Amino acid sequence: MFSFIVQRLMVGIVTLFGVAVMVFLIMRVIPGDAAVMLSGAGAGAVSEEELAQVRTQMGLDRPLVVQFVDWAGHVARLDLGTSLRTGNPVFDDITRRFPYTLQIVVMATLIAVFLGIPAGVLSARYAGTWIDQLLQALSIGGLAAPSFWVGLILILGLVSLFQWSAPLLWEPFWVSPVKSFTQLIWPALAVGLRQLALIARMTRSIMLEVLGEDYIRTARAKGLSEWHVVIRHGLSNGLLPVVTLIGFEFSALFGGLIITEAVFSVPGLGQYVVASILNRDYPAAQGIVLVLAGIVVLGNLTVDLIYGWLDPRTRLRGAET
Amino acid sequence: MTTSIGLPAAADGDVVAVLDAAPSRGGRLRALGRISRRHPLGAFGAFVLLTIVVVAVGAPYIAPFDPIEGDTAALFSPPNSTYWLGTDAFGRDILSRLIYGARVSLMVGMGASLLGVVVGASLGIVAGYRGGWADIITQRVMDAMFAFPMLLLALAMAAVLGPSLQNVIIALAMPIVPRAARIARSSVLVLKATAFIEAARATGCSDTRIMLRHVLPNTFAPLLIIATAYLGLAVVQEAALDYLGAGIQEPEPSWGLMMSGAATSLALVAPWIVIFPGLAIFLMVLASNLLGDAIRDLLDPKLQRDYP
Amino acid sequence: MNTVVAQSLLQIRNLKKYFSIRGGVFSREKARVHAVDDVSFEIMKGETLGLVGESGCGKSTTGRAILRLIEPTSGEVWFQGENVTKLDKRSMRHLRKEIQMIFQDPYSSLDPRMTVSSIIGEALLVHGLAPGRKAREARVVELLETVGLSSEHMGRYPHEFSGGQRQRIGIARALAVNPKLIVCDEAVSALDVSVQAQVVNLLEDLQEKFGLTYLFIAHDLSVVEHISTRVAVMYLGKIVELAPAKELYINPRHPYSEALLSAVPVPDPTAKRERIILEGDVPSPVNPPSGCRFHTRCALRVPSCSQNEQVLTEVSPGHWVACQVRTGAVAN
Amino acid sequence: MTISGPSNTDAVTRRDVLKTGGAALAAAAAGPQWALAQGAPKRGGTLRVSNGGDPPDFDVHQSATYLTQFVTAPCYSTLLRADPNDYDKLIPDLAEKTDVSADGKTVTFHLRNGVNFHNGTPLTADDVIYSLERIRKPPRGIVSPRKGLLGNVDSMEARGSHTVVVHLTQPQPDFLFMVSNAFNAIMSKKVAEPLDAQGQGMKRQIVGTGPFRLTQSIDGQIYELSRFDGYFGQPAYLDKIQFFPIRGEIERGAALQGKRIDAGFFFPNEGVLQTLRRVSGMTELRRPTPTFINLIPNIQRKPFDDIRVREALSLAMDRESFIKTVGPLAGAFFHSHGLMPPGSPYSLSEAEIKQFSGYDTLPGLGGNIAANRQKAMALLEQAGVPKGFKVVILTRGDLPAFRDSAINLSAQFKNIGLDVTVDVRDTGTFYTMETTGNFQLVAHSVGMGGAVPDQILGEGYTSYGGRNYGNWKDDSLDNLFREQSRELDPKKRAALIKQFQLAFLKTYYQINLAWVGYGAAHWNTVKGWKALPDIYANMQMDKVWIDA
Repeated sequence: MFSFIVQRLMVGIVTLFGVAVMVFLIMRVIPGDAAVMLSGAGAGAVSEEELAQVRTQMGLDRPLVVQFVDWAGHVARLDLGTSLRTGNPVFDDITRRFPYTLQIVVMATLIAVFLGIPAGVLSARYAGTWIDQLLQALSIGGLAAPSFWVGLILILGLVSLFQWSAPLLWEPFWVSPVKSFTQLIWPALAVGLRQLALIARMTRSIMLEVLGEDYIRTARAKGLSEWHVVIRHGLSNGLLPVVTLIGFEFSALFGGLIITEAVFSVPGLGQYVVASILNRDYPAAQGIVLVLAGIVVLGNLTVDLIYGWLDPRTRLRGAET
Repeated sequence: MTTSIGLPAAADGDVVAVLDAAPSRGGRLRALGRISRRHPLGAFGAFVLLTIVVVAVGAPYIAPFDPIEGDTAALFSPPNSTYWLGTDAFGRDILSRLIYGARVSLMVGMGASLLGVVVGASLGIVAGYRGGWADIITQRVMDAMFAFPMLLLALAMAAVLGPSLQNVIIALAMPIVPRAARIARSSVLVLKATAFIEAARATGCSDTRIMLRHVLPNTFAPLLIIATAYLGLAVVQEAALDYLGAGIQEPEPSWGLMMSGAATSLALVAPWIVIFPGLAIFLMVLASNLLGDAIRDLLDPKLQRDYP
Repeated sequence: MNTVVAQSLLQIRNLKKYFSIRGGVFSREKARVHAVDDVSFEIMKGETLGLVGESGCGKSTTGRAILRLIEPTSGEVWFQGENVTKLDKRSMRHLRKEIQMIFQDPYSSLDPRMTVSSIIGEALLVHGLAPGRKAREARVVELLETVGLSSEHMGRYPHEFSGGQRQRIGIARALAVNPKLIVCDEAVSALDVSVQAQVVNLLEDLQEKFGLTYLFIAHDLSVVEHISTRVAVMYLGKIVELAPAKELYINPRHPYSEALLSAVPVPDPTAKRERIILEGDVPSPVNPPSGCRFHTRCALRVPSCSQNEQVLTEVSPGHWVACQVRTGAVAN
Repeated sequence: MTISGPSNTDAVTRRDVLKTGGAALAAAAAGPQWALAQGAPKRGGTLRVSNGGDPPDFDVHQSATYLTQFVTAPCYSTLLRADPNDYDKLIPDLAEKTDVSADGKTVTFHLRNGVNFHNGTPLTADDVIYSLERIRKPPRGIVSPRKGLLGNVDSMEARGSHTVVVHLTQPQPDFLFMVSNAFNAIMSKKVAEPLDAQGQGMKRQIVGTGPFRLTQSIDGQIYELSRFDGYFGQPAYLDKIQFFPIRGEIERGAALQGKRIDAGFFFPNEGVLQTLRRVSGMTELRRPTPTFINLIPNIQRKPFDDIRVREALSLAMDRESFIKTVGPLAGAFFHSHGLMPPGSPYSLSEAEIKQFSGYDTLPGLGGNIAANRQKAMALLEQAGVPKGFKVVILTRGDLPAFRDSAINLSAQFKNIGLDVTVDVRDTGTFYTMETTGNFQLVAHSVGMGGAVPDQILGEGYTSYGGRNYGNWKDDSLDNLFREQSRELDPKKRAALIKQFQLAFLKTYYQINLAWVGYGAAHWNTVKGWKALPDIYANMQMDKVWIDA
């Protein structure tokens, strides 16, 4: 097991290296550079000579390979550099914004799990009835609605019905949990809807499959109540793929939040990464993409581990090939 | 193991299902009728998509107004008898823009998902079939693309390429590539171990022939499923790109564009500007998901057993 | 039955195939499966060589290595004076016209997305035989009829056929290129007993008709007995006995062959054969026993069996055994 | 509810330049004073405002955005400042007395005594000279987009610790306006110099002499200023000013409506303002600003090197319709005759502007757009531009003044048979393409930090000005500009300015479309703040109080 983890981590590091190369190259290929953006872009009277000086100052005039090696070297020492835009260490910027994003992700996941799994179970339990059909229609709808559109509609509704407006100061969770919860519930809902639908659908189909298995028949034959059978025997055995889905979606959520954060103007990672790319803030954009990719890699690893833990059959997967 | 991140449909297991699902040539038409009776939702999805295609193709004949030239006397008109769905900030008829926008959204959706799936599947099939270093390198590159947040990858690509329609399609296809590659590769690994691939080799088929004639047709179904699923996703992502200002160019009407830019800041005074394009996207994604579901059900022998 | 065959068609020399088990952080080789471990034999033109052994003994691997469906670790395969193991991809594809294979599982060895006509026609197509669509179709019909199917089956898909019919399609596919050698890899194992006989008979008829040579791989001696000229018995990657079929059935010398043979039902109920039950399980091919690989389960074993590697020794003309006890090299 | 709406273009007071030429500004004894009939000011309270985004950084000299300027303005002082009651007038700020020599070539600033920076160090002439030099000739690694403001400065010297003498290369009646531009903050030499040497500049800190000092800054959340007790003038009424970077206009409007903020300083969008206008107790302001939207053809690219093509573009424009559609989206409601902003004393007459192609479609001038377009097509044909010629209008996606102008233009140009597409790029790409000449047409919105001719004409319409994206070269125009700039006689100068405008308009190097007005809104509880046409002026907020 240990060597499996180590092996997966190594693969993860290789992956991250690939991401690093990609984001580095992409940022350099995008027209317009940090010097232009940070020199009062559009003011018009900034000469090419001044820009060249700024580039030298930022080290942007060095060969790309040198810049990459320099950056990668710092990243290896967990130093993501200094944001060209905010002047703060990128790491600090990220850690300050990360809690909001994480909280939305966690809340969205909780909403999805606590509504999605029961909905799926209910759907499976009453498969074929109107309850099932209604829930299925809702979940297909939930999948189809673009999350930022849901966000916009939510805002529209909130504003016109409750005179709601986006909070000015987003309280961190540890300062005021209740306030923070009420502030972030809307974006969490907007992004969580999709996860909810996914989980409900997945739970339903797995439950249907599991409920057809022999041991469920046995349980039924023993005269246990239907709900007992569904929950104790069905759900607990069908949880594995749902866990996988949650794990994968959890990490995919981080990327998907970008747009929802923009809609709700949450000061999370999403806004930061978009602003960094648009402002050609190389260290920031590179750093945050790397962090987001790291989350995806870790998420996948966690899923693998949970999988191995829940299902011993997969434990030796690494040794097969 | 599930490889369908962020996807409602498509799992590796489908490959096995496909092996038993080849319809005979004669009964196809009859089968179509049977299928739509068994999968009314799938038929509905196909119908909606088809309608969108028809509307898109016939846009100049169907649209009541010019989608670009606005009526300056009717800015922000709420839905009324002239402008059924109202007008936007430039006095442009929303219905007409939706009708013309179907072209862009369809092209983006189909283009991106097809391109992404074709490129991804080719990479996945070749890598999976060949194995060795090519496979390892492809896998690592795909992993890196995979770990790159989907929207950011598209955003960055759009910024690199510039925002023309074809570039947006390329940008949106990028995140689909690794996903399609993964699914194709895992299908190929399953297939590779099957006897009929070995038989083809024993027969003397070249690798290219085996990949094209034996591997591809047998991975086709899962790929078709993910293609329908990503069609919807690409449409949504295009809207998101537009929202972030890196998508389709004005005045070209695209559904995503209609929900972003000036539109959103006016949503409070003129909510119809935002609501209708969103509904259109919703409908299209819904349709493609339903169709994907139906295809999936059709190809799953387990479910077929339930319908004798 | 021909007992003397002048011409050697295929020679296998010191064939080895090890599979690596990799694991750990750097995918190091952790262990090896000794699937085929130093096997040599030859097949004469026109004969049928039966290759038997329990599953996992390496017989299928041997068959696949001949066609280079898997690459041997070492050793040589000579076919008509050509070293098959040295051929490049292109020549290898060409050689596949000469050597064909019939697979064990008639369900999975046919591409479910292709019609019977394209499955059989594919071999013709890739080797440029019967050029033109019409000619190809005519040839496919001919082949179908040869194996007992008819032209109306051409447009159908494999799943529309029964197991026996599918195996006939597989045979037709192998025949399509007029091969000299056909490797029948457990060609009838997956079929019902009644169907087995039909297919075996078909194979025999075809052999006669087209002068084919077979390497007939099976785990069941009874099938092999019927069709083979000579039989080789494999145990854990090695050939332990090689003899003319009749000779082997009458007078098996290796204790493992004896045990295998004792499990074969005898058509004559009066003839009584003592059933030998082997003790223990087949050892793991990852760590095969030292010396004679069979010694862990052998009733005749002596202490030196676990040390001495056994070599095939000719005990009577054409009858080779790898057992120091039976060949008299050591005292029982 | 006070409205200074789109139609009310006369709200700008007439500029009286005569006051500045060769005269001395009288010292006001106890700092700036003006009467605002809003009751007795109250001390205390926090003003919560939003202006639409995070300041990229705090170095106002290096910046070109209101996002930076609005947050830093209360913390800095300038030599002179705009009179909130009379935009055409300057009143003393750091310079308690200003002398201009009779030949107009020497300007002497007598600095106030006892002025301290936020870090406690006293202000001296060295700080002023360092700051102005920093703008005029920035140190290595520092960029200065407004070098042109001080382009006429020949040299500067300190006479004693509190006197700064500026020598000009030629007389310049507008010089005091140029030097007092709201962006030309006086920074501490001691603080800035070492940071400049490192190339960092003043991006991360604000050390000024203004009435407020920066006490908290969280990127994406809040920028908090607190009253600076060591301020040299009358202490500010407010305890605190909190800036919230609410990006979306709708969200900003909603926050204002929900009383989560007291004022919103940047509302270009009419839709949001419309909503706010309905709220009682809200003061909504919209005023024209010296911000123009011009169509800029790339003179270096065929066929736009041909004046007939440029004239055709001007003819194709229905300016009234442009104002009607882009107005509500980008605030581009306003129009003016000629190159100077609405309400300028130098504006051309109706008859004068009408002689230029296409300008007769400005509101009220009764132009015939159909006839204009016929003429435009004829011109295109003469110039050999084929029908269906492909034209790309470059624009940026983040600002409505750019994006929505381009969209409107594209629709209008289709009427003269051009095949127009809009190329929406993100800001960085847009500027790179624009400054490297990689475009055909651009609809560029330019916000000026002042409305004097030297600023508007110098930056916007000279070959060497910062806004010459179309890359033309015209010595006679440049000379004409220099001539008006040094003319001390107001009458003669006015004639030269008119002459310059007429000469420029004839070239169609740039085609004026509209002027932008920016809206602001605040609850009536906010007192003592007056919005000036120059959105950057009077943002020090020291006289603002909350009447809760």
